[in-house]
Amino acid sequence: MSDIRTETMTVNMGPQHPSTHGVLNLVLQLDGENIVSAEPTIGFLHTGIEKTAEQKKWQQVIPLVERMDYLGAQSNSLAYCLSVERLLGIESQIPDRVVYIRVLIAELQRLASHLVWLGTHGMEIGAISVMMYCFREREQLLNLNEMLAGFRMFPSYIRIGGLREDLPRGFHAAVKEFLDKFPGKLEEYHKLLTKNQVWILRTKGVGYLSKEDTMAMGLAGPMARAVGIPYDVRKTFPYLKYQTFDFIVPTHTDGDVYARYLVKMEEMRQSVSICRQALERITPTGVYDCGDYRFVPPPKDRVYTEMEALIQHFLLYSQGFNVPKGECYVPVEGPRGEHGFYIVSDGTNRPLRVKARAPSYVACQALPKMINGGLIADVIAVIGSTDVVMGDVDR
Amino acid sequence: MEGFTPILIMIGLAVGFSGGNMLLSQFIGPRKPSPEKEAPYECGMPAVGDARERQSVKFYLVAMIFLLFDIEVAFLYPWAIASRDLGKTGFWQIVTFFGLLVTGYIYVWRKGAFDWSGERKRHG
Amino acid sequence: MADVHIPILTTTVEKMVQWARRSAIWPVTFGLACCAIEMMAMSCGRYDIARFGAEVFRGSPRQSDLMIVAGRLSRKMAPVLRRVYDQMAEPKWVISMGACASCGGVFDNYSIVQGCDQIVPIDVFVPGCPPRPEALIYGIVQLQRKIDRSRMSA
Amino acid sequence: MPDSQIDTLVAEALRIAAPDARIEPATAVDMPTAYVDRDHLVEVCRLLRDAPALQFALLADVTAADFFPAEPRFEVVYHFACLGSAYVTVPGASPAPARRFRLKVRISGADASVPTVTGIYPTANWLERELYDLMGLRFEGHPDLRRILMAEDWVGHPLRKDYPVQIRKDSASWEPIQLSAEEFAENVRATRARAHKAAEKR
Repeated sequence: MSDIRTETMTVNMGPQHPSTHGVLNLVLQLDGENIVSAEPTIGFLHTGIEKTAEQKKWQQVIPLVERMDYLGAQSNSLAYCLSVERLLGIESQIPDRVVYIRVLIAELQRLASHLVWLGTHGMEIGAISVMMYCFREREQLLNLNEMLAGFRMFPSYIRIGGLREDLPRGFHAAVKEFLDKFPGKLEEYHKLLTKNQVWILRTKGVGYLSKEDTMAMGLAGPMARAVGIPYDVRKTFPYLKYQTFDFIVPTHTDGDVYARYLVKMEEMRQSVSICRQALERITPTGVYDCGDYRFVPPPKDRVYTEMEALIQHFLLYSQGFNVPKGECYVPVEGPRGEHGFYIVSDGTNRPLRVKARAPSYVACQALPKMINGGLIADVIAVIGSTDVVMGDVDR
Repeated sequence: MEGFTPILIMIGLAVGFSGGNMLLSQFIGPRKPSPEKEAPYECGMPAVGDARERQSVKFYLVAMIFLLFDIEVAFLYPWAIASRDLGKTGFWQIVTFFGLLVTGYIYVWRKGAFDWSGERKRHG
Repeated sequence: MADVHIPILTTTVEKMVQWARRSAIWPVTFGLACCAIEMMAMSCGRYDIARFGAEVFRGSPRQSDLMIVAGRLSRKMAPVLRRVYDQMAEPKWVISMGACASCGGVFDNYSIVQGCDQIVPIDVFVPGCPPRPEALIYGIVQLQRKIDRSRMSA
Repeated sequence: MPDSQIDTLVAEALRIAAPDARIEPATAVDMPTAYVDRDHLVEVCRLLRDAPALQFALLADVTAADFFPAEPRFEVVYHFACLGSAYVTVPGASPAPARRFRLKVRISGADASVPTVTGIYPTANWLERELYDLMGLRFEGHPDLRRILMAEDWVGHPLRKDYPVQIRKDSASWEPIQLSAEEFAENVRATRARAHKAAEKR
């Protein structure tokens, strides 16, 4: 039966497709349902953010940068602010309270991003109810964002030199209530999916990427940890005092879609424990920025009364601040892997170059290796497991 | 003739409702054909391959096998209605009929006509 | 249909047809960027769009009659948007969701189409970056009100 | 370990291993940095990955910066990361200490071309294609150097400093839908001819 010469059929799994996680185009060569070859085409969401960022002042780039990887928005702005602060040399002046609040926000953002991944990944494979549950939890996380800065997805709460303002009243209680409830919900997802025969048949052994291929393709994140490379930026190159938090880096060895699912689910549990530890170290009110009024706006009441504060406030928002000449790349462990901003400054108040190291970009490049030979249904499972966000790929 | 009125009413309703809807949508629904609209939909991209490519024979085989067993089941309905007065002989007739077809089914299964998607790339 | 004096016929066919079109308006999944996540949040449990009949997000444009352009439209994607719009069955409506789809938003650069009304005719603009799910629901309800009033283009 | 001390360590190791490569360490706030000239780039990259003392397994990023009025105009930047015990590139060797390293190559605006490192780090394939697309840098030896983010028929390289941010050009919203009748007939004839040829071959 198999010696008959068959003609491959070319099909576009195109930009407008319910489960390509955005506008990714895969030109598939099909032999029946088997995929002979797949060639991804990207660029359908290219927004030229890096070119626009070169026209903005340093603190104006934060909203742009958050809209790159719109699921891990706060970890974007965190990575950008860490790089600029390292270049400015004010990293040591950031108080501990701000550091721990940033850790809390980054971990909550990781939870929100993983919930959207699990929801869409489950729905594409057929577990529609998982999407409803995941988005229900995510709404509470978005409520926390709204408490912080009144905006659901892009609160821009992390600024260069600290935070936008102090924590609102009742924030501690709301986060504690979410952290107490969430592990129970996590168990609910485990009950729904982990031993579900349909889920195992659709994901086990599918989209395998060997250890050497994973490292050769530059995948440094949950995809690498799922194949046995325990590399986590928070552990290997600690930033934001992550070395003082105790959490484990979940790894697996199978390297298929099911292993990536297990790794990310365990990551969510670890994030909850990090959030709990961070919450204990944060006092409800206190200092929220580095106090150096060249980079951080002075408090409002002093601006109204003191002349000097008014000048600082005016200078900051009219000219911005100059970053010393040089370059910097401080990566962060984003929801999708190592994520950082390579910043080049020529000493003026506008960046010369802002390049984002996008984990989804290299994951998208590795897609054909995982898809070839599988079935069409496996393509959907693989794209879901790589958690590709097209805003991050196309920038 | 009087025995058939319920059937006729049901058929009339069925045909009437579906026909009526199709007729109504002919007049109500706007119709603006354009070459872009008639072009094959491929996720927004211009169609790459053409639909009239040569398909592998294994799909035709699966279709034929399905047709065969579908009709086999269709024969079961009239038999089921008349099974009481067919009695013992009728039962044995249908059993031999099904026996023949089941042997054909096993033969086709062993020959591998059903795994038309090839071995799925599984790892580990 | 002439208005005969029998009360059941006073509701002209047009009002009934427009009511039917309005109350089951199926959007095609045309999520581009961050607004698509808010569109998904809108169709999930908390801001349930099923209450307004628009819950089913159809994959193919043949079976849908509303296109929500959710996200920033790049120049490379413009022909795709136009083709999907053309391939939608009449009667069809378009909601431009978010500032980027409506006027280019924060990205005034070489790669973003400054407003997707250069490509497809838009019925309702929803502001916001991304607009809250309630804002999008309000946009859809406005569109439904517009459909109610519009004539049945036979 | 203060950054300055790491500077000399990595640069020193490279200088010993690749004597004729002109490596000059540069100062940077976040990780040891070194310039290398264009001809020895591939050799140094292979060394960075395969030398037991270095073992930089991850090529995190290949990017470039355009210092337009200044000459040499472009700086191509490679970010490496050694993952320590997480991944050993040389089988059997003991893991090297986890650290980061940045390699930079200065190239002039006139012949903006750099040898490709796709042979050593396959992840550089798309990263270099993006640089070709947005910055206009050519990479010799790259398997298929074409535009990746912009449309195929795009003119100009947007991320260059002399490229305007906004080009007031109306966007092309129409593309030929499908093959024209002749193309379609031609395709059918071509596939049928291919089929006959294949049949005779067997």
